[in-house]
Amino acid sequence: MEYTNKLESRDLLEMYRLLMLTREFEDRLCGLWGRGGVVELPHGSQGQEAIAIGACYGLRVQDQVLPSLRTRGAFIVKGVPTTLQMAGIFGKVGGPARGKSTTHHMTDPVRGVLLGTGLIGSDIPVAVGAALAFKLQKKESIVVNFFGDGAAQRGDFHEGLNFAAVFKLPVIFVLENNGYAEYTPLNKHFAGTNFACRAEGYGFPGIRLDGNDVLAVYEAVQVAAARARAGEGPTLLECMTYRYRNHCEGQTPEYMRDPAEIAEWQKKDPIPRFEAYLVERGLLNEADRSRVYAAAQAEMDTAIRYAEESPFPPVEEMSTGAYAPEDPTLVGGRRI
Amino acid sequence: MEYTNKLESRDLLEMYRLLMLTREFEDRLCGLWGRGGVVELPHGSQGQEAIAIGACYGLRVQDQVLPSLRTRGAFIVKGVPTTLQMAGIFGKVGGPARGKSTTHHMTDPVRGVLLGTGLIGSDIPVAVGAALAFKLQKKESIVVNFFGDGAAQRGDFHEGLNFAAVFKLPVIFVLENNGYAEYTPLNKHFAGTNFACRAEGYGFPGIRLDGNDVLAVYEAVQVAAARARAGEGPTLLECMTYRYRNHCEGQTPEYMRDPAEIAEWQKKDPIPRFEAYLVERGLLNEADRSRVYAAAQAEMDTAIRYAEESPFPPVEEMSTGAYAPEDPTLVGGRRI
Amino acid sequence: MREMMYRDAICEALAEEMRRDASVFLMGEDVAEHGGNFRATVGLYNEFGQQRVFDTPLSESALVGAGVGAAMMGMRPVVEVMFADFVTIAMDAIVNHAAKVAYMSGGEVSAPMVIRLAAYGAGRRSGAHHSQSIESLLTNVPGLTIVMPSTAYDAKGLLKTSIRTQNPVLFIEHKMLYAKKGEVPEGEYLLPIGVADIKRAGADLTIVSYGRMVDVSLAAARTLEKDGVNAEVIDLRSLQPLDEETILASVRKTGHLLIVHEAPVRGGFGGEVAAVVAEKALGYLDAPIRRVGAPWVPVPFSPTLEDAYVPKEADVVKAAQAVMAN
Amino acid sequence: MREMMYRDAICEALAEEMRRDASVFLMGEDVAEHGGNFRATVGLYNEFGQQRVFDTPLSESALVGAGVGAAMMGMRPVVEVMFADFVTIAMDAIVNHAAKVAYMSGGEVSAPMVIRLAAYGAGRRSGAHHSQSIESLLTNVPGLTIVMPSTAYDAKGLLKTSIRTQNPVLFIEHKMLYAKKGEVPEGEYLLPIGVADIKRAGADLTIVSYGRMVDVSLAAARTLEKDGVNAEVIDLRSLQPLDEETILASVRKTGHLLIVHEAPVRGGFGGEVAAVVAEKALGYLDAPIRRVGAPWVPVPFSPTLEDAYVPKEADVVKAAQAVMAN
Ligand SMILES: Cc1ncc(C[n+]2csc(CCOP(=O)(O)OP(=O)(O)O)c2C)c(N)n1
Ligand SMILES: Cc1ncc(C[n+]2csc(CCOP(=O)(O)OP(=O)(O)O)c2C)c(N)n1
Ligand SMILES: [Mg+2]
Ligand SMILES: [Mg+2]
Repeated sequence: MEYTNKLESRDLLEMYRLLMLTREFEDRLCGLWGRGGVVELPHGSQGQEAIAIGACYGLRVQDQVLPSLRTRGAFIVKGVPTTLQMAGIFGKVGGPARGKSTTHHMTDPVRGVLLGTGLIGSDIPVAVGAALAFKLQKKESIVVNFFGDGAAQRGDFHEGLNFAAVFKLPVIFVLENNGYAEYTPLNKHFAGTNFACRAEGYGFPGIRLDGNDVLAVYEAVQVAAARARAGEGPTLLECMTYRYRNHCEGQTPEYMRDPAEIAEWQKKDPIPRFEAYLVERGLLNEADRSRVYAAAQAEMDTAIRYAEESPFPPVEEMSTGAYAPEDPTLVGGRRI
Repeated sequence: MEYTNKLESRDLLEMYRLLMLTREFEDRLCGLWGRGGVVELPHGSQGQEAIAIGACYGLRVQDQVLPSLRTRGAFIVKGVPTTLQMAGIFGKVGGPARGKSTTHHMTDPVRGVLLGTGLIGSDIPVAVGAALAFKLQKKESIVVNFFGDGAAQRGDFHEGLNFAAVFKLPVIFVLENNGYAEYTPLNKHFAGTNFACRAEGYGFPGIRLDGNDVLAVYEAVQVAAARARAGEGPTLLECMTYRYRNHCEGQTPEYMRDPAEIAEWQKKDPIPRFEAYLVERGLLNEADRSRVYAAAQAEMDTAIRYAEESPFPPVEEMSTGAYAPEDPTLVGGRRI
Repeated sequence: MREMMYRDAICEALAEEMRRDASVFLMGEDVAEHGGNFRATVGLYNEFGQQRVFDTPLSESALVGAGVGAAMMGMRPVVEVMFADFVTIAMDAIVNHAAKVAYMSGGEVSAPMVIRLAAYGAGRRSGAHHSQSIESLLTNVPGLTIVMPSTAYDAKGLLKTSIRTQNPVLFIEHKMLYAKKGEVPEGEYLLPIGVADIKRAGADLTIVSYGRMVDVSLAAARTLEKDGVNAEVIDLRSLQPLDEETILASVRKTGHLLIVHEAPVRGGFGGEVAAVVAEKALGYLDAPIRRVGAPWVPVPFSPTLEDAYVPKEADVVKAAQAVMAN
Repeated sequence: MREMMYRDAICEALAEEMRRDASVFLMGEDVAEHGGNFRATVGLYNEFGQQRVFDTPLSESALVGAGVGAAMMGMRPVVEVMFADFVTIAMDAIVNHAAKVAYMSGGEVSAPMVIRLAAYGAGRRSGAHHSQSIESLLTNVPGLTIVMPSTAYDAKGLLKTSIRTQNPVLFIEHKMLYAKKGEVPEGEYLLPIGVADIKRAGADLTIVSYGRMVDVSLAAARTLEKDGVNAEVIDLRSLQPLDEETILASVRKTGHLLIVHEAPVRGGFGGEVAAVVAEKALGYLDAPIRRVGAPWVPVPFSPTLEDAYVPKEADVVKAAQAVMAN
């Protein structure tokens, strides 16, 4: 608990606020789905928020995160405005890349969010390459890459982790093990007992931990970050968690899953759990809770209003921008 | 030593013959390189022969092998005629696919050699798929797939092994760890301590063993084969070995390697080692040795003569055969 | 005649072939209990059980590679690669293994398998990675067969044939067609691969298209009729083999050619069609050949942008008018 | 003028750019101490050290993917993918990541990197997996730039430019050209990408080619001269961007077009060139457009077969005569 002990009350309360805001974001979004406005198919992360918040809280601005489909909280901790996120989800010009891209894989170079990909797992080598840049540039920055148990079966997981190991790159692999890849349960796509042990096959530490414990995630990432910044290489953190919603909106939450399983995991919900801890430490009371919740609601009201009011992008913008501008003495010919 | 103990003297002597023949094949081939005739670039397996012989001896005809660039012995044990192999290497019509393909990745469906690929590592999923067929067909046959330490860094290694694990497929992965991928030494492409431990990350056994001990390889493969035939799934065998020649012909053997390293491994040469064992068991004397060697030489003389005499394939055959013949009522149009 | 959706026609083809031939099996991500991301395999798991319909790990390279291995050993795998964009992950297994088995083995082995790309194309606000028309990544690879059906009827007949051929087939479905209904007769039928279908006969202008753009071309043809232009719409149905004769016969008749596909124009398969005509029917052309396709950008996400990106009836009409103006 | 080999020109370009810009680095399999499978990076490791020239694991997908990540973070990676055939393993990183960075980020980020495919093409008895001409797997992907130099001079000038552009470049080298010598001036020079080069001026016939087939086309042009046919040979040098103007201007002058590439004809980039001309200069054509390319089979291994597979001077001459016969 070396790092966790250094967290001050205001850090803990801020983490709490971020958890609440992320949950509220996801709940509102899923609630809006199907009722017009929301264009990007929601992949709700409810139940998994502690991973994103714990991992990203304590990162530096220059550190880069590369979120999975299920790491809403990473955008939030990194400070990507909820207005921008929601406008993107609505397909509006106020969203990332003025509507050209989904928010799922958006980038925010200044705040430290790397451009992802809809091809699950393919972002792992890209995250590794960003870490390679940091190493070559002799920077102290690190990269935190989030992905699921499904992604861990992709070849790019293997190549990426091995590559990072060989060059001792400053990257942390956060595996969000929620027990499913879409509708396929873990035991149908994995015959091992855990993913953490795979790290040994590359020569760096792999740790399985409780992904619903925000402080456990924070601590593990801080340890890994120190290691990474010291040039000692990557770490794999397998965070055990569960998503309450279905893979994406459009089915009932318990579609193809046992409702009892969902209920069981709801008892381990990261938010009440952290709340109880804060209450026990005397840092939070019911009034605080209501205030934080109200603020999250208000922020989401604003975000949704912003998204609704933002116009759709002008059609003319569609056909431009496949290339960064070039010096015309270097590149001529016809780009079509 | 459950399986090894069942080997009769004639098995042991046959294994010895196969080792000698494989070595002779490779030596003659490398010797011919650059002197005309040999068209296919040799990737000599001298030093590694015990893996192929140990692994393939004891397989059934229906069992399929998928050799690496470095598993000459697999073709030999499987009974692919040395004449055919050598003619192929000479680019002659007497070679596999009448000269259309290299022997490196040739197939022999009847003898049980699967069609490979020049893309290192990409054959792993293909071997797994053949094992899947056996499972679906409820056959007792197995697949033995050979590849190097370099190949083990490919995404296909990961996807293939995981796939095999999930479906408990009858396949044995034989990793020929010779410490190099082309000119890159292991420590530059791998930061772990061994590859065998990777199997745990898929949920099946992984064993590191002495790849220069033909009986150790035989035993390990037989154990794995029994497991595979019993429907218990795959095994990863990391066989430690070394190649004396360079990655391929064209450089001096010690190119980019320490000659002392080569000399060190030559002391562990699998052939004298097995010879000593046979002598100690009273199964082999100097005269036998000479006889076996002479037979290998004679066989290679024949193979080379056959290769020399075989004509080049007729040019007309070049442009046909991209497709297996189709029922013309099913497929029309123009194939160009 | 019986009407059914494109997705159900696909499902019926799979079911019929699986009943007929015990070596046919289906694997892919969430194709079993879930019935496929685009719901084109619903019910197959229940009928055939998990030995013949099963989910795989999220490993497209191994999925296709394993299909090749199984096919070489006598099975007839149908492999579903969820979004066509994901084929980039399995390119090596397709291009370097499946496509080369017959030739490299001198005809001793082949890889009779169907790789269903389910699905290609834009229109669902899925962003740049789930909306591409990727066919021309595969059209220069000898050994492959490439089928792209535009109707339920074609999908069923062509998929059944694809399963029965001796070589690897890329069967590329459009995501916006799954819910489209069309007539499908009750009994069994097969459609030959490599035979284009004249979806609308006409005398003035040849429109060559395939996949989703066939409907867009047909709509344009109806509009053009009002302008007095009688367009013939040819649905290629397969890009490999290509039915050159049907294209050439039409162009010889009409003297005007317009090619329509959803993929970007540059480097798209339309170039191949144009080249065939410019070689073999040049003298019959009364006007320059034009092509309609997407602009030279990735598929955008926002509805306004995506809608502008996909070629529309008006684009086809406009291009047709330009061809006819000559 | 100084003569040097194509491979040395590539090496010199790399060295100069690395001296100029500290963010340029080179990675790939055996590119460091070994100097690259085709010996095009010899000496760079010694000059720049292992921070800037290093070997990677046998992981083409991670290699290119890591290049994309590094490029997005301000580096200028030059990534060597050993044989062009291996690009199939890195397709996803190229098509779905590198190519889409600029558009998906709304211009906030780009991926300035060079992916050297070293090398493509047949001629070395390397078999079906080490001999392919794979360019048309990539020519329908917006966001990419594709350069294919045919001479040492072009290779140097174009590679230097490729390293300086703001977008991902596929730089595709032919294995049979590495040892080819050509004039390369001493001082620094850059060549613009997207500008075709008229390697031989002529009035009767336009031959459009690129990569290794440029020399074959030039040889054919010399032979044709004896028959009284004065052929112009255009080396595209880059397929994306495509220099339409140079092609069109030539065809307007000659009225005859022949396209020559090593890839198989069907679905090859020749179709694109034909389509551009059939749209924009149809009226100038005095004869059907013809294409020369490989037959519709994988690259065979045996020398007799491989030699028959690769388009030769005689094939080009014959096709040219057919064009001129009209
Ligand atoms: C390469 C690729 N294959 C398949 C998909 C379709 N798909 C999207 S999410 C998903 C499951 C991902 O599972 P996991 O990595 O565990 O993440 P989770 O959704 O559980 O957070 C799949 C199969 C995809 N987007 N990309
Ligand atoms: C996908 C791919 N990448 C690179 C190569 C070039 N190559 C051929 S052999 C080889 C090294 C293979 O190393 P390893 O797997 O250890 O086998 P070994 O040669 O040591 O037996 C490489 C990089 C290739 N053929 N395929
Ligand atoms: Mg999951
Ligand atoms: Mg090795």
